[in-house]
This record gives sequence, C-alpha cells and structure tokens, in this order.
Amino acid sequence: EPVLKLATLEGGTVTWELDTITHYGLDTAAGFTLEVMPVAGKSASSVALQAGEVDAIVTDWLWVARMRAEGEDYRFIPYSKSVGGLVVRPEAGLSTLADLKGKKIGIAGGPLDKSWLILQAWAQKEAGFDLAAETEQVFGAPPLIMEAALSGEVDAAINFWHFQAKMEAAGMTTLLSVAEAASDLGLDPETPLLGYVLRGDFVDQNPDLTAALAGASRAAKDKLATDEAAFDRLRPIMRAKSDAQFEALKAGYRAGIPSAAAVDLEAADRMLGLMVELGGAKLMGPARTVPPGTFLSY
Amino acid sequence: MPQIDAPGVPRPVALVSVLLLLGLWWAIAAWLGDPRHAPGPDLVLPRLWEGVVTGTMLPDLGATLGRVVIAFAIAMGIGTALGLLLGVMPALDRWLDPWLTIALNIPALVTIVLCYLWIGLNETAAIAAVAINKIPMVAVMLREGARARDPALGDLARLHQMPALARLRHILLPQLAPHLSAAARAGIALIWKIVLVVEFLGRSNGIGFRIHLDFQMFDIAGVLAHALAFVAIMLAVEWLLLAPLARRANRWRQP
Amino acid sequence: MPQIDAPGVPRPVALVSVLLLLGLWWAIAAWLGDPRHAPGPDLVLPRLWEGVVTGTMLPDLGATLGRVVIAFAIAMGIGTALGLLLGVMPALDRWLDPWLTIALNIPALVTIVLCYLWIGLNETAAIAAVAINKIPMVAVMLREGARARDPALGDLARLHQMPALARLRHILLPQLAPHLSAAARAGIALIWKIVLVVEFLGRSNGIGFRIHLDFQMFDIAGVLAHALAFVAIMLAVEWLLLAPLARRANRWRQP
Amino acid sequence: MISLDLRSKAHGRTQVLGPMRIEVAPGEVLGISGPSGIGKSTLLRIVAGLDTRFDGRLDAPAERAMVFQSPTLLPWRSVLDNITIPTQCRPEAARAMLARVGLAGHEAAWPGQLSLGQARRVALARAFVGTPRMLLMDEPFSSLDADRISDLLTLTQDLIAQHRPAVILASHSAAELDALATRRAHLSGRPAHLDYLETRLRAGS
Amino acid sequence: MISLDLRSKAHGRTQVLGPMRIEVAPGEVLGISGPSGIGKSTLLRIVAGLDTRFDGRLDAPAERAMVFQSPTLLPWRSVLDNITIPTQCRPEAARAMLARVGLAGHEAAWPGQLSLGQARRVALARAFVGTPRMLLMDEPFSSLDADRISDLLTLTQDLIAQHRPAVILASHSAAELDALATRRAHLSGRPAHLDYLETRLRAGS
Ligand SMILES: Nc1ncnc2c1ncn2[C@@H]1O[C@H](COP(=O)(O)OP(=O)(O)OP(=O)(O)O)[C@@H](O)[C@H]1O
Ligand SMILES: Nc1ncnc2c1ncn2[C@@H]1O[C@H](COP(=O)(O)OP(=O)(O)OP(=O)(O)O)[C@@H](O)[C@H]1O
Ligand SMILES: [Mg+2]
Ligand SMILES: [Mg+2]
Repeated sequence: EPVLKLATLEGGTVTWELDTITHYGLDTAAGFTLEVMPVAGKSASSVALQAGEVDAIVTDWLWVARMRAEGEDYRFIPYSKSVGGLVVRPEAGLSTLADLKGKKIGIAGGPLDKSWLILQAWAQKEAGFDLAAETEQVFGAPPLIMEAALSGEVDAAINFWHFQAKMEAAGMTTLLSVAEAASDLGLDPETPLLGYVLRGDFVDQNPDLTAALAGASRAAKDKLATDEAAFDRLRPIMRAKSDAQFEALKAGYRAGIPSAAAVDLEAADRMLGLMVELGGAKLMGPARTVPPGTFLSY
Repeated sequence: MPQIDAPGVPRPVALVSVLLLLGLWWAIAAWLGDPRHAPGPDLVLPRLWEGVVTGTMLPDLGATLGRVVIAFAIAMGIGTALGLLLGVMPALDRWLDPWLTIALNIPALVTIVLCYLWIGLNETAAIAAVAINKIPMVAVMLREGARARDPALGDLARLHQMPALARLRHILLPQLAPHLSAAARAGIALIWKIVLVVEFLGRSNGIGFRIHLDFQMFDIAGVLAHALAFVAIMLAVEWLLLAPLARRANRWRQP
Repeated sequence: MPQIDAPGVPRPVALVSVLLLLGLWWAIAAWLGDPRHAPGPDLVLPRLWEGVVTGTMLPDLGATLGRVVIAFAIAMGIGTALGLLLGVMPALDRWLDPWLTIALNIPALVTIVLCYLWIGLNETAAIAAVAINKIPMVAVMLREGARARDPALGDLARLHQMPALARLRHILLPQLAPHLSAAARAGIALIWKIVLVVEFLGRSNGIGFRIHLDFQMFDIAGVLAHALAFVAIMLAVEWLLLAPLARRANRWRQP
Repeated sequence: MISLDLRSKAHGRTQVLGPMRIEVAPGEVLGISGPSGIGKSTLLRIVAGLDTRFDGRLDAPAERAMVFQSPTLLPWRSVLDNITIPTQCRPEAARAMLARVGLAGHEAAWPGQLSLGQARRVALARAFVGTPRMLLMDEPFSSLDADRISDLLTLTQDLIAQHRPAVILASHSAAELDALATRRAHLSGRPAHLDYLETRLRAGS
Repeated sequence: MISLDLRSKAHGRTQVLGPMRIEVAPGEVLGISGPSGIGKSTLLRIVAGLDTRFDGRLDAPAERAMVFQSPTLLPWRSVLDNITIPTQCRPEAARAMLARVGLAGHEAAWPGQLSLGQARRVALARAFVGTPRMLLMDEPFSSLDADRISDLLTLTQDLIAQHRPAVILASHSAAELDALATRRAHLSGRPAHLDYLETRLRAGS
C-alpha cells in the first residue's frame, strides 16, 4: 500500500480535513495511506517539503507559480478558496476603507501578504487613495495581530480566515472581505488560493497516488460540507473557545470549499498579473503568467 | 563574623526564593487582572501539574531534554577545545578569528534551515544545527579565558615537561573554571532556546513544538506551562549538578 | 624567536583569512551544484552589493543596527552591574541565584510575545524584549568573573579605603576584562540573533524582517545576502572596536 | 596608637594565635620575629583591619599603610599609577619616592616587567609615600641586596622620625630588627604566644 | 653539564644581559650575586630553557629542577599534589620531602592556606624530590628564619653530594653563597656582565 507523507500545522485548518480522511478511512478507500507529519508553523512545512522529508504540504499557488518560473517543479491541487479580510471593532466607528486614513492597521504576514496587496489595489481603484501611504502598518505574527486588534492597539486588522472567524466571534466586524475586493477588481473569487503542493517528480512517478489524494480530499470536503456530526467530531482539535467560534470556523471552512471543476486559468492569470503589478519581482520572482502545469485537476 | 559560604546555593534559601518569585508573579497577575495576557501561577501551574501527572507533557519534555543534552555535550566539547587552541596559539587565532566572528554572527535561522536542507529533516540535523550555533560562543568565551592564563604556571609545566593531558587537567582547565562555568550556564540556556527554534522549524515533538502551537492558539498559559516545565528541569540541574560542581571546583578559594 | 603579538587581529591576515573562507564557500557550493539550496558567493555577493549600492538594504540595516546597539548598551550595563553585585555579595547571590536561573531559561519567544502584549507592538517593546533576554546571560558571565577575583587586591583596596568607584575602575573591572570581552562578543552576536526573532514577530522593517520574507519565498541567496550584510558590520565592529579595545586592555600582559 | 587585645584567632578549625596584648605608641617600632608559619602575617592582617574574624578587641588608627609580604601590585596599572591610585598622592610625590627606592625611570613600566625585588620596592614606595599614623611591615626588605637594604633602612628611620607612625615590623632578619625596632617580641608555640624581649629606648620614643 | 654562551638578552628594546659564558659541571654549584633588578632571574630562566628569546647558545640537560623566586604553586591542588603532579614522583617520596622541609601534616592543605614561607618550602620540596641533572635556585631561602635556613642548607648540600646535579644558585645572602657555592660570580652593569670571583675547591667537585 503506497504511503503519502504530508506536513501541516498541527491543529491548523488543514488537519480538520486530514483527520476526517484518516478517521473515515478515505485514504485507504482510495488505495493509499496518509501519513501526517505535524509541524509548528508554515515555515516548518516548507522546510519539510524542500528537504524532501514529505511529499506534500499546503500552501498557495502563487508560490508554486514563482517556483516553477524559477525552474523548480512543484504542482498544485486546489484545497481552499478561503481568504481573510479586514476587520474592525464596531465601537471604532469605521464604516469604509477611507475611514482608515491616519489609522493603524495590523497585518498578519508581511508587506507582501496577498490580502494586503489586494486591499491596497482595491483602495486605489475603488476609493482612489493610497492605503499604504495614508495608514500606519504594523506587521506581526497572526496571533499577535489578533490580540492587538482585540485590545484596540490597532484600529483594523488583516488576518487569515480562521483568525478572522475568531475575531468575528469575539464581536469584531468585517469591513471588507478580500473575496469581495478581489471580485470588485475583476478577479474570480472562485480561484482557490490554497492547495496541496507536491513535487513534480513525485507526481510524475506516482500519478495514481496523486489522484488518490485529490479524491480523498474531495470526499472529505463533501462529508464536512453536509455532515454536522463529522464536524462535531472535530471540535476538540479545532480548539474553539465558544459555540460562536465553532460556528464561525465551520462556516468559514465550508465557504472555502472550491468547486470540483478545473481551475480557470484565465482568472488565475489575472490574479497573478495583479500580484506582479503590486508585489513585483519581490513577490513573484520571474513569474509573469501562470507557468503551464501549475494546476493539477482531477 | 560569620563564615562566608562557598559558592553554590544551599537548598532552603533557594526554595524560599523560588516561592517568593511565585508570590510576586501571583501578585502582579492579580493586580493586572488580565488572565488571557498575563495568567498568574494559579492558571499556569495546574496546567503544568496536569501535563506532568497525566504524562502528556513527558514525551515532549524527554525529546527536548535529549536534544539539549546531546547538543550541549557536543558544543561544549568542540567549543572548549577550539577556544583553548585559539587562546593558546595566537598564530592560529590570527587566522581563524575572522571565521569565528562570522560563525558567531550567522543567524540561527540560517544554520537551522541549511542543516535541515542538507542533512535532512531528522534528529541529526536538529542536533547539528544547535551545536553549530553554540560552538562559536563557547569558543569565544574559553578563548578569552585561555588568553588570560597565568604564564608562571605555564613555565612550571614546561620546566617539568608535563605531558599535554596533565597540563590540560591540572594547569589549564582549573584556570578556566570560571569561564567554563559561565559557558556551561549561559550555554545550556542558549542551547535550549535554539532547540526551541529547531523544533519549531522541523520537528514534530518537543517543548518548542508545543510552545509554538500554543502560541498559534494564543494560549499564553499553555506557553508558560511548557516553558516552566523546562525551567524547572534547569533549576534542578543547577542545584543538583552545576552548583555542586562549582562548589567542588572552588573548594581551594579563600573562605 | 619571533615576538608574540598582542591579541587582536592585524588587518592583512584577517582579510586574507576572509577571502580564504569565501573561496572555501565557493568551492563547496560549486561542488554541491545546487544553487537554490546552497548558493555560492557568486550568487549571494551580487545581491548584497546591489542592496548596499542601490541603498535598498540600508534602511533595514540601519533599523536593525539601531536596535542592536541600544539593546546591547542596556543589556551590558544592567547585566554587568547585576553580575558584579551577585559575584561580590554571596548573601544576595544566594537569594537571587534561582531567579537568575529562571530568567536565563525563559525562552526568547515567551519574553518577546509578552513584551509585545504588555508594552505594545512598538520599538520600546522590541528593545525591552531583547535586553531582557540578554541581561541574565551577561550577569551569569560577569558573576563568575567577580567570584574568581584576587582577594589580595581587595585587601589592598580596603587597606587604603579606596572609594567604590576607584575600586570598580582599577581593581574589579581590569580583573573582569576577559569576562567582559567574552560577554561583549558573545553578547552582541546573541542580541542580533534575538533582534532577528523580534523583528520577525512584530516589526515592519529590519534585516530580520527581510530574512523572513526571503525565507517565505525560499530565497536562500536573499537570506544569506541579508545575513552577510550584518555579519560584515560585525566584522568591522570586531576589527575597528573590539580588537583595539581588547589590545588596550591587555597591554600589560607579558609579551 | 595601636592597641590590640587578642583572645584567640583561628584559621578554620586550627587555632593559630593565642591570647596576647599589643600596644604600640606613635613613633614606636615593635619588631616581631618568629619561625615561618607561626602567625606573623596573620597578626599583622588583624592589626591592619583586613581580617576581622578574630576573637578580641582592636583599636587602631584609620590612616594606615602596609607593606604586604608579597608585592600586591595592580598588574594592569603602571608603576606610577600603582602608587598614586591607592594612596591618592600627587604624581610628583610618587615619582620622588620611586627615585628614593632606586626605581627612577621605571614609572611607566608594567609591574610584570619588574624583577621581584623591584616590585617589592614599588610596594615599599607605596607604603612610604603617605603620612600614615600606623605602618605595618611584613618582611619588607626580602629579595634585596645588602647595600639596598641598608639604604632603605635609613629611609625608613627618617620617615618614622618625621611622621611618627606607630609601626609593627615582622622580620626574620636580626639586622633589620636591630636597626629599626624600639621594642622586640617573639612569636612561638601553637597556638602562638607573644614574648616581649629586652626593650631599648631610642631617641624620640 | 650546563654550558651557556650568551651574546645578548633583551627585554623588549632594553638590553639586560651582555655577552657572558657559563659552564657548570655536575656536582658544581655556581653562586651568582648581584643587585636587585640586574638580571639574575632572567639569566636563570634562560638556562632553564623557559626563555628562548635570547641571542646565543645553550646546552643543558633536560632533567631539570628549579626553585622559582616566587613559590609558583597550583592553588587548586593540595600541597601533596603540587609535588607529585609536576614531578610525577611517588606520594611517599613527596611526603618524606615535605617532612624534611618542616611541612609534615600540611599535605592536604591548599596552597592558599599556607604562609609565604611555607609555600616557598613546598616549592623547595618540589625541586628537591627528583634526581635532576641540573638544579636552578633563585633566592630559594628568602622568607625563612635562620634556624630553618641552616637546616635547609644542610639538606641541599646532602642532595647535591648524593645526586651531583649541576647547580646555579642566585642569592643576595653571603651566608647561603658561602655555604653552597663552589664557584662564585657577580652580575653588574647595564647590560649586565658576569665577573667570576675567587674559586674554592670543595670535596667532590
Ligand atoms: N618581561 C619583562 N619586560 C621588560 N623588562 C623586564 C621583564 N622582566 C624583567 N625585566 C627587566 O629586566 C631586568 C632584570 O630582571 P630580573 O628579574 O632578571 O632581575 P633580578 O636580578 O632577578 O632581580 P631581583 O633580585 O630583584 O629578583 C630588570 O631591570 C627588569 O626591569
Ligand atoms: N587561609 C588560611 N587557612 C588556613 N590556615 C591558614 C590560612 N592562612 C594561614 N594559615 C596558617 O596559619 C599559620 C600562620 O600563617 P602566617 O601566614 O601568619 O605565618 P607567618 O608567620 O607569616 O609565616 P611566614 O614567615 O612563612 O610568612 C600557618 O601555619 C598557616 O598554615
Ligand atoms: Mg608571613
Ligand atoms: Mg630575580
């Protein structure tokens, strides 16, 4: 029985799906064994993939595009289209992006964070101002940004979707979701940003195994989309602090399930084009269009 | 007048002192009244206790401790040898000093990632990364000690043509005892801090792994409980091993 | 027989030695032939050169350097004072030793996160976090030195009722010079490593911030270029500041 | 005026000195002899106030100078600084005293560049440069040649006559004791006891 | 057999010793006197092979022992270990020699617990415990009382007669030189030159 090794953040959103796969035997049903290597952060999973310790990790396809453009063969299987958003405390009295002028925004990740770039582009196009120039930014680790937003140290925060869900559960409101901003900019919100990323040679040598992973993932998604019991089972590893948080996380996950159809290459190209425009070579390296073979579809 | 005690911490004072610190912590936490950001010992210690009693913390503690011990042994051994060599041979030092400065200032992240990439994501790479991070620091500390050694004792050794090992054991190392002691204490702390990063970047167990997970969940009490588990071990090592060793090494000093 | 030189690195040898290291690096990189994971100097140095010449690297370098310098000054000052006090007053040491051991072993991540939470995501918190991480290490190193001081010189000071400041300057600090020198070298390296983590967790500029961005893109050459920019500064500090200082402090030693 | 009423002094668990009384008036020189290891240095350190872990009472002036049995110089300070820093005397005074002990021209040397006898003379100059009310000398003239010793004995006599400190001199040398001591005592036994020998009167005492 | 043909020895830029020839046969004792700071210790360190930065030729046996001018003990080793470790002699031999210099019962003490005279005697015992073919003594008997010195002089004479090393003794004390030296020389001048004084023949040399 072939084994597929996958590194992911222990207790992160990806484990919900992976745990469902292994618990219900979806991997063995597809003819392989899924082996999960828990790691403590995103950097760790990327080290694990580069060091050849695991066959797959979960990350965004823009990274894959950049790596392919640089000559590194990685492939992408869609996993989620969830993106974060910009959240504010209701009592701060902010109702549009323009109200943020002169305020402090906390941003998880860095200045090349995709959500932050898209919101900047939106502000430029829809509201006609330079978000980066007119606000003060604080970059930091996602949990620190969440705390800074909750405590009011920053006036608004851009965070990953599950942190956003927790922040909403704690009473904050979303001023502008990245999905909305993206569609206003002419991007397709159905383009899945996150996915399973595998090394190309592995895919070529194990086409069946790769397909089996895609299948198992889809089966788990289908189960989680409808089966409340399957999600209730996951509640302990989700570490939801309240029912509200649990519901928010559940809704966020379901909303992020991408369609089974193949990724719209044109839409992806548009997104990459915007990223090149906003982030330049620092973000995208030599990639200017989606390199062929980036997306796998089953 | 009272006899001045030999260095090293007699247990009762140390225990009272630790309790005092706990009290202080509790008082500050109670005064701040923000258990999410500043949990007091009443929130943290039960977590620690539970982790130890139910045994959930023990595998991680064991894994981390194992890495710390092995990396410490390697780093102290090589670092001491290198530091002695450089301190005793100025000609060699002139050549290797820039290398040492560079090695000293290579960020831990770089060594760790490169070790994982080249050696693989395994225990060897993890320990190598920690040792490589620590060796230059030990070497720098011991080199200063070796440079400051008493030349008269070296003359004595030369006069009697003492063998290298005897010189090391009876002449050089006793003079370096304060530097060794400082290097050991600072070193074990530093190693444990690097092990945390190493575990974060590429291991699936250990206290560092847990601390980062707790941090992702913003579970400050959990972070502190895991950190304290190791701190407690370090206190035990200090009292049961380092302090008696230091006492022994310092027996000859004027009372 | 040749005169043995005073410690400190004369420039020509040091330069040749650095070039040698570069050559070694180049040879290994060429032999591995894996420019993505093991980029040679031919890939890294142009990046460094470009960053410096076009000036894109300078603001980050400046920000990091500023943090390192301020945190270093604070940590060395407080750490030295604390270490001296503990080394000279065994009664105080008996009480504070466990606190020091605990402080020494609190992981950097914990201090950094707590500082950011309590002080805010700002420069003060960043520098406080670094200083708090470093102070116990300096204190431990200086305490060992202070414990090992020569009692006869203390007698001399007492006999002549030398004022405290004169004792510190003429009797205590010169005896501690090797420990201070080790603490400064190891310390500045450690501080810069912690600054990297601090910048990673909550600052929006600095070399550490850039290194982590490069690392996210898995741009090892970029990581190395940024790391080397700082290493180069440290080499300059070593040659222009620390080595001459050490030479001065060691003038009195037998040639 | 030095006044020591010692009941006992122990190093660890071995009692070194037994009961003894010492009174030295200004201008007086008490010469103490006794075999090696008997307790001379221990006694002098007690009188100097450097060792307070003894059983008894000490009454001694605070303006004190001492010639330790070992030179005890700061290796990282020049010969001149070794005199000016502890005593806080003016550099000219230190220079003059260095010349007086035969070390003119060595002001800038490091102590490590001196011969043992030269180092001992720096220590002598350091003790002699001030105007102490109590002067303790622990074998001050060892490692020196006879000519130099007789020269330094004259210097010491002059200084004592001039500033009139209370002096205790520990020495093995009968010549030194004869030249300087106004009163003599001998340490012997274990624990050591102090026996006063014949007292000679000198001009000015 | 010690044979030194020295052309010059400088410390830094100052020349300390000028041209001189020294030949000492087994059983012979060359006594060297000279004022403090003239270069006696420098000369002895050259002969001992401890200072090789001189201009000239040295031919000396490798089995050497030296009494340094300062005791030079390992403070972190017991008195007994201070003898057995450098010389690698048997503990019984060390014990016997310690008793011989009057330190029976101090075997377990730390050097820091000794008086200076006691420490110097440990250093003497260390030099005397082996059977060296060359013995260098730099003011070996300072800080000791007359009785002790005469006792140690006898010991030294016995050891020399027994093992017949080539000996150089630097000392300020005419009594010591008279008792031990078979030949005498005096150092003077800057750079110092060596003048041989009257030669007396002793039994066995
Ligand atoms: N390391 C050194 N650097 C420079 N000068 C030195 C050094 N060592 C000794 N000297 C000088 O060399 C000369 C001879 O010193 P040496 O120790 O040989 O004298 P000595 O005859 O043994 O005197 P003493 O009887 O006082 O021991 C002295 O003037 C001293 O200042
Ligand atoms: N710190 C110490 N601990 C234990 N014993 C000590 C200590 N210092 C000195 N002694 C012992 O006390 C005794 C007296 O020592 P002291 O130095 O006073 O002798 P001394 O008369 O000055 O001898 P010397 O003429 O050799 O200098 C010695 O037997 C010595 O062994
Ligand atoms: Mg004495
Ligand atoms: Mg000499």
